[in-house]
Amino acid sequence: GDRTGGPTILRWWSPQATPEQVASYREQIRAFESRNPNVRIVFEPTSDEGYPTQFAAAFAAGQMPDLVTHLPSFAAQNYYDRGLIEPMDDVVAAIGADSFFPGALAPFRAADGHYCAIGIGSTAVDMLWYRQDLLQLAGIGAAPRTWDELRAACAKVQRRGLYGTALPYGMNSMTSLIFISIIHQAGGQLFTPELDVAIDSPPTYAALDFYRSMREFCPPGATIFSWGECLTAFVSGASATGIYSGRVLANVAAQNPRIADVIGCVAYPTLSRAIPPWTFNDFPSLFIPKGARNPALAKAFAISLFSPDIYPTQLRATPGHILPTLKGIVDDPVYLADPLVAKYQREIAMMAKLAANGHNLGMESPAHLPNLRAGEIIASNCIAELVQRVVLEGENPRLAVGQAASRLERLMSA
Amino acid sequence: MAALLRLRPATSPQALARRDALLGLLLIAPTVLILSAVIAYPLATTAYLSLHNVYTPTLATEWAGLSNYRAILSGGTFWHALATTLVWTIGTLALQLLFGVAMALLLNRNIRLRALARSLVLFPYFLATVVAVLVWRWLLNGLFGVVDHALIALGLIDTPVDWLGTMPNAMATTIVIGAWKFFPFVVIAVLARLQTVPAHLYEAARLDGAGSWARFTDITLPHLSGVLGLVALLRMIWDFREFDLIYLLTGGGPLDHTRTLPLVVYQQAFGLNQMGMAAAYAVLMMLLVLAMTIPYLARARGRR
Amino acid sequence: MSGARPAWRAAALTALTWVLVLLTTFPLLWMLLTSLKPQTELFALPPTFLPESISFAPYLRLLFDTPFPRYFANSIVLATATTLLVVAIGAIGAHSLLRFSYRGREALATLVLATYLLPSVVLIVPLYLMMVEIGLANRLASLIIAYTSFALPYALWLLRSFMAAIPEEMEAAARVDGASRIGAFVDIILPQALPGIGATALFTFILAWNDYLYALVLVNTDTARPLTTGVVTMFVTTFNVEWSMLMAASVLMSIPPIILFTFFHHQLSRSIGAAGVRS
Amino acid sequence: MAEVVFDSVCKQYDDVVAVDALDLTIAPGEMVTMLGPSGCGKSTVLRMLAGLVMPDSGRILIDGNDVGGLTPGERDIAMVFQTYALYPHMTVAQNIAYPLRKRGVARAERMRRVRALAESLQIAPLLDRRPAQLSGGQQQRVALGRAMVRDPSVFLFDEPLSNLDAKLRAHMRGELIELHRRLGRTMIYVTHDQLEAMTMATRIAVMADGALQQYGTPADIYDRPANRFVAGFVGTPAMALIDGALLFQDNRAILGIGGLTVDLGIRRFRDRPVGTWQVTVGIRPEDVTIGNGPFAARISAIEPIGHETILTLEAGTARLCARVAGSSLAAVGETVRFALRQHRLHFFDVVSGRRIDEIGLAVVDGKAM
Amino acid sequence: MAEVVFDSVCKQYDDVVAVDALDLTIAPGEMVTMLGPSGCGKSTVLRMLAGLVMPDSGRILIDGNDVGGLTPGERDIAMVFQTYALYPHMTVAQNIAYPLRKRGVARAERMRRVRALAESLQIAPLLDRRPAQLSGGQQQRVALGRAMVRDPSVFLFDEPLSNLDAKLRAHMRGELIELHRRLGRTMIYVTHDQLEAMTMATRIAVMADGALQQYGTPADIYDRPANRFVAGFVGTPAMALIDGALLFQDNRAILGIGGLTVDLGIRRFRDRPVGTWQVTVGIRPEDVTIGNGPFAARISAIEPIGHETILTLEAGTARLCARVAGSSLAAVGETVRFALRQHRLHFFDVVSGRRIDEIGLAVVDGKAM
Ligand SMILES: Nc1ncnc2c1ncn2[C@@H]1O[C@H](COP(=O)(O)OP(=O)(O)OP(=O)(O)O)[C@@H](O)[C@H]1O
Ligand SMILES: Nc1ncnc2c1ncn2[C@@H]1O[C@H](COP(=O)(O)OP(=O)(O)OP(=O)(O)O)[C@@H](O)[C@H]1O
Ligand SMILES: [Mg+2]
Ligand SMILES: [Mg+2]
Repeated sequence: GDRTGGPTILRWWSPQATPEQVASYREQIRAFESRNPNVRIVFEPTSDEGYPTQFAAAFAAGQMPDLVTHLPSFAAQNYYDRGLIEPMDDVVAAIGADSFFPGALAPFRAADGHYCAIGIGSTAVDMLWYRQDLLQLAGIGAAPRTWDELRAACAKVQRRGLYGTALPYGMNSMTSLIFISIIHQAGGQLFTPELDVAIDSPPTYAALDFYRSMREFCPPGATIFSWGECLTAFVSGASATGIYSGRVLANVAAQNPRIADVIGCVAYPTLSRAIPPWTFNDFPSLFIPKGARNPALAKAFAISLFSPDIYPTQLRATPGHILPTLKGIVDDPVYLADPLVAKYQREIAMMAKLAANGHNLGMESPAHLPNLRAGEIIASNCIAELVQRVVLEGENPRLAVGQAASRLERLMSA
Repeated sequence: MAALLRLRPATSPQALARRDALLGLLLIAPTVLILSAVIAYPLATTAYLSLHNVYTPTLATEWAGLSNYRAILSGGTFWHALATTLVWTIGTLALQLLFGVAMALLLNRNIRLRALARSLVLFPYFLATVVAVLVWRWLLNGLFGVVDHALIALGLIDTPVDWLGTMPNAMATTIVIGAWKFFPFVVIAVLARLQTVPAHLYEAARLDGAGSWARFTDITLPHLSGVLGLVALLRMIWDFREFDLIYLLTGGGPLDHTRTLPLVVYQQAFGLNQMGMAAAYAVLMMLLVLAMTIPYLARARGRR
Repeated sequence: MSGARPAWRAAALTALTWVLVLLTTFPLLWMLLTSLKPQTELFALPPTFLPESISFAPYLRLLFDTPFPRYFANSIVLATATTLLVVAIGAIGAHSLLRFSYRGREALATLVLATYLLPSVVLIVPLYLMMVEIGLANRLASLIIAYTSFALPYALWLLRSFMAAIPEEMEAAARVDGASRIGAFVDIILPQALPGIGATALFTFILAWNDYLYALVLVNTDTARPLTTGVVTMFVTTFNVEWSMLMAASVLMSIPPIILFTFFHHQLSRSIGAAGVRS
Repeated sequence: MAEVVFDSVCKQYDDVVAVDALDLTIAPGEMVTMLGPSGCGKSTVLRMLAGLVMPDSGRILIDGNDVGGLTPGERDIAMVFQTYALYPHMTVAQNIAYPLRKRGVARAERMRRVRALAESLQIAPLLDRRPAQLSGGQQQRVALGRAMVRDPSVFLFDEPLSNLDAKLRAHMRGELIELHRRLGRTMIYVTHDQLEAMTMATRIAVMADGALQQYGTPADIYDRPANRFVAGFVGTPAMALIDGALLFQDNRAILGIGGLTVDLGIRRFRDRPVGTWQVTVGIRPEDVTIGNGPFAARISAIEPIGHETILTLEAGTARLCARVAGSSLAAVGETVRFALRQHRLHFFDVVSGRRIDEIGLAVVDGKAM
Repeated sequence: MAEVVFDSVCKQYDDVVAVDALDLTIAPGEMVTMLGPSGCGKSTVLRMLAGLVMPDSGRILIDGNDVGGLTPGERDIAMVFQTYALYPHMTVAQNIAYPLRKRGVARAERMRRVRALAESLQIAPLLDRRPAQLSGGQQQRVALGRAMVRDPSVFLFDEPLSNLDAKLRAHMRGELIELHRRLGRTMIYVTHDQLEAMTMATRIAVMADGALQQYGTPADIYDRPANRFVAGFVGTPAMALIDGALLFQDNRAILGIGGLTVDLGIRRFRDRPVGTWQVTVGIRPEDVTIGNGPFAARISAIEPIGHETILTLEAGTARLCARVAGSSLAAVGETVRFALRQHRLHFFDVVSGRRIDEIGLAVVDGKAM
């Protein structure tokens, strides 16, 4: 309460709460509090897997925090559509729409034209990570650009104790998200821009074909792989290639420094060189719930998070993983002061660029309408299920795709 | 409470008896109060929600009548999940009882460092399910899992086993880990009961010519039947409702082969934001649990 | 029960017991070993059994760089308060169900099990709404109440069966000696029900100590967050699992229940031995 | 010292009538033992008096005051239970002091009284032990101590000795008699054991099926049992009860039982009907004299007990016991002659089972001369 | 019928010597009762014979065969436990049939034998009940049935009647005697109850502290106790045991106890030392005759038991009991005169406690004439 004269309390939720990140949040909070002595900001970590439950309960009970960060963009779109969160146009204006990478704000533009949230960072998830040393050993000079090249490379490097790659085949969000990318990398899409289901198309079958063919280059346990397993498979050196965001960099430094100098990344291969890379970007969002007790202050704090002296701090907590949405940061001396960022400056710059052009199911292309059901589609696991049916159970792809299509239709109309 | 107890002296045996009964009601009152507040309210809410279409984050409701139930009962998800739930419940419960009773019997013997063994064996039950599942995923990890490597070192297998990603491995693994996690519950209860079996009965049976297996089936087992009944009932209910373990271990996969009803409820409620459907599923689950419980309770009351 | 039974059989059974116990406990051992391995060794192939170099770094980081100590304190308060509440309410409730006569007594004993009918995922949201309504949301109290309601029915049944074993004459004697009904309960029944109370306390403590789902939803602030959700939120994200930290945290988390069990186990075996006065 | 009155007290459990309209007045200072088969309601009577169980109807008075509304603690009664009901978690001293503690007696005073009592019960060295560390006899004395420590007006004992072995039992019996003599308090003592009932009581109450059968001195009960039940229940070996018929000729009574005819001489009975009287005749073993006599019987069993021997006789269809001193040289299967002490025979109406009283028979201190 | 031999059998528990070098030969067909205070090792003896407990040393033979290597089930022994140890979840029929089932007897045959046995034990109507639904006496008979059904060569009973009430006990005692007579099997019967021990046994084994004190017929044990322990243990009320001295003058023995001097007449004792002999004199209550006689005593207690009365007398420093028939008119505090039946006195060496045997005293069937 402001009326009682005590400090105003702002609550800040985020599911990204590793100790390093929490430390960086503290720093950002301290910076804001020192400029606004009458404000106290309380950071409250939420669960990464269980956030829908927590948010549902909090919304229902009117117990929302003042600021939320790091939720996927489609979650923000969905909440906004239900009138649960504030439009952020003024915040965007205060930071300056131009300072963002082109496209970084697009996923947050709601059907009514307002911004429902801002991207506090971005991630380039569909990076093909590879071991230069191992590829060279197998006589492969350049990083694969197409699926065929990738397959061939995997076949060449794979031997006992070393897998060609590690892709997720588990019943989880990663499998769904990665496979959506794969469809796009074949030139397909799940929905038309008007959000009609368009999954039953040749690219999808090509994607399924590719995905099934990669199974033999993955560890047997890939059937349950999700983010963590895919990451460690590559970081530990168990697989010669992998698919992941820039998180790889920090983990290699901490867990397997021996390979720090022999890793590289490129955009994930596509069906053919004609098809441009497509990366899934989940655009960690920042939004302010409707129920916030002090939206004005929350907005001020939100703006401060993007200020040049604070924003790099945030990004440095997970070097390479959460990438800037603001232009100019990749060269910012504060950002570059981080040894990892400095060491992998090239890779990070590339990922930042790719991420800024990334998409996700919430808005498959700039031409698409925001898909408010994206969250539910991922949560329903219907895409992962499609993968498992075809790859693990060997079902007829036509049947499986047909089934997936009808589920998507049902989800869209629910 | 004290004031209520300091009633004026009773004037007749009947008044005294009434005062006694009042005191008895007073002592049970906190239980009734807490349980009805924390149970009755959610129960009623759930029943109410199940008759509506509900968007979870806002709980905005819209009358739906019995359509949720109709959708559930006519779709395949419910029946498939029910079958999965039954396989899981029966499988893990059987293992828990089997291993729990066996372990209790072994621990009831005079072995070296018995107290230590008894403490150690309860350990899985101490561990938070979240942690237990993560540890198991780590143990069974396809790349670094010590289980695979140990089995390979022992020459029992030559490539890592896909413990959780294919059927029937996934269900079997889940069932075994569930059994590992919860069998100490059976051990504690059975161990306590074993100490009350009159030693004379075993001696009489030995004189009558019973071997050790016969003594187990003819004396130990019938003595355990009461406590095993209660333990099995509770564990059955709890296993039927188990969410954390399966959700964190397999997430219901591969496909929906380990997706039990609570996972379906969770997905409906928080994944698909359809609280009304979730509530309808929950009500159906409750009826199922009731159907499983009532025969036991009826028998228990009959015995008394 | 000794007899004409070959000694090798006893030895074999003892060996079997220990093999099973150690197998059961292996995850604990592995947890401990993992927590002592430096990050770089975790993903060694093939995995090392004993740490090549022991590192206490995860423990130090846990204790000094994270809110772990606060979560730990919260969990202790939470589990202790729940245990006390459940034991107190359960004990008087069980006494009432056992030694008083009023209408509906048996039905009540059965009805309390109804608590277990609904899956917890469904109970959560209504429960949270209720907590908000009565102003307890985000407080330890909300979790204490929730856990109490889930532990109580089983506690009641367990205590009732333990207290039924105390001869009714014991209480009668105390009443003749001048104790009120409450006095007899406090002086005579309670001390003798200690083993049962111990077992109940153990079960309750573990339930409160290990719960994840309710803690996840009912509590969002660090000031009231218990260990389970705290640790998982810190070290388990969809992107990564920090194994050493997680294992170190798990090891530390296992300590209170083990201490508690060791204590009550002693109590349990001691008082069972003393129960047979003039049987 | 207190008078205890049960005034048509009834108690029913579900469908079992545990106590059926009990009327009983116990004079101050009596030592009453209650005898009766298992389940006849003895414990229920004690428990109602103690206030542990509420009667369904009727009143219980102690010294003229209705105690119906008083809790057990308010009734100034002490009770020793069959299982002793010692508090296992308290030391002997704490056990004995408990009633004082509940009455707010100060600690020092409690200690003093417990110590004095322990001395007199010879359990002073045990005061710091727990009940589990005591032998049965010691436990028994602690239970006694707990009852005595507050000097109640009525003592109740519910089979306090039944779990002890024979030697210890004999010893404790002596101590309880001594206790009653010394304190002079009203005591009610439930037992299964006839020896206890006979030797300890100033009066015995015999119960069966919830109803009082007879209340009288031990000699009364033994020598003039009020009905067939009491006759058969009291005495070891039991009185033989044989159905027969009484015929009267010129005031001489002729008894016919199982083929034997006994001329009882001139006898006058109360309520004598006209004609033959169907009666049950009771014959105690000590009233059968072996050696010579008018009757012959086959010995069907011999039980030597050391100082005496019990012979089981079959005379016609009747079966009866005889008590002979020392060891007997007779053998099973032998035929012996025997006589009956005719004035010690007991007669009961076959239909009502009630004792048939004789008129004009001098009764001196319960002993027929 | 089987002979049972214990050949220096020892058993120790931790620091308690439960059975100490037991040598005992039981002839085929005997009914032996074992008497002794609690904890003297009686149960341990039975359990070693049954094979439930292994002796530390020594051998046990049944019909000449060492049974050391046999399991309980192989020894052809049946045992009835104090607690009956009926299987609570089985019906009466299943309980009785259990030993047969375990021996692979076919179902029909089992049914037949159980039914026949149930008839003879009069429990046929109970065959479908559970033990919990039976009274104590009925349970006892079921336990018996389970022991009898397979016709073992040796029956063991560990205090089988101690949980029953007096009436039922007397009845069951008779049935067991009858059983032994009919089957003629070797039986060993542990009891606390002297009446049982005396009336049922063909021979009694008295134990104390793990050691056998005396093995003999009931009359032997009662009339010629082998040592002071047996003398004091057997008999109710117990034999008075008074320390005194024997002086010999011209082969006349003069006894001095507690101020009394008794001229015993001409008596010859084995192993007589020179000079005064420190002895313990044992006097049974029935050997004290009240009324007149050379000695005077104060009556300190009177216990009427119905058919007899026990008087406790104080003569000088000595304290002894007297048994008188019927009720007594004497009063506590009164002084009476009494005599001793001198030839029934028992003498024990003060140091060793052993009986001092008289020479030339005719002993006919254990009864001194
Ligand atoms: N709490 C109770 N509930 C139901 N019936 C009872 C209860 N207490 C006693 N009874 C019944 O009341 C009758 C009298 O019981 P009570 O205990 O007074 O007998 P008793 O003479 O003391 O027997 P015993 O010699 O075996 O102790 C019995 O039939 C018994 O089964
Ligand atoms: N399993 C055991 N462990 C340790 N000591 C034992 C055990 N069984 C018996 N004892 C001890 O051995 C001694 C003899 O015991 P046993 O049971 O044979 O006596 P008992 O004569 O049958 O006594 P009671 O008449 O009380 O049944 C006792 O001192 C007893 O404490
Ligand atoms: Mg009773
Ligand atoms: Mg014994």
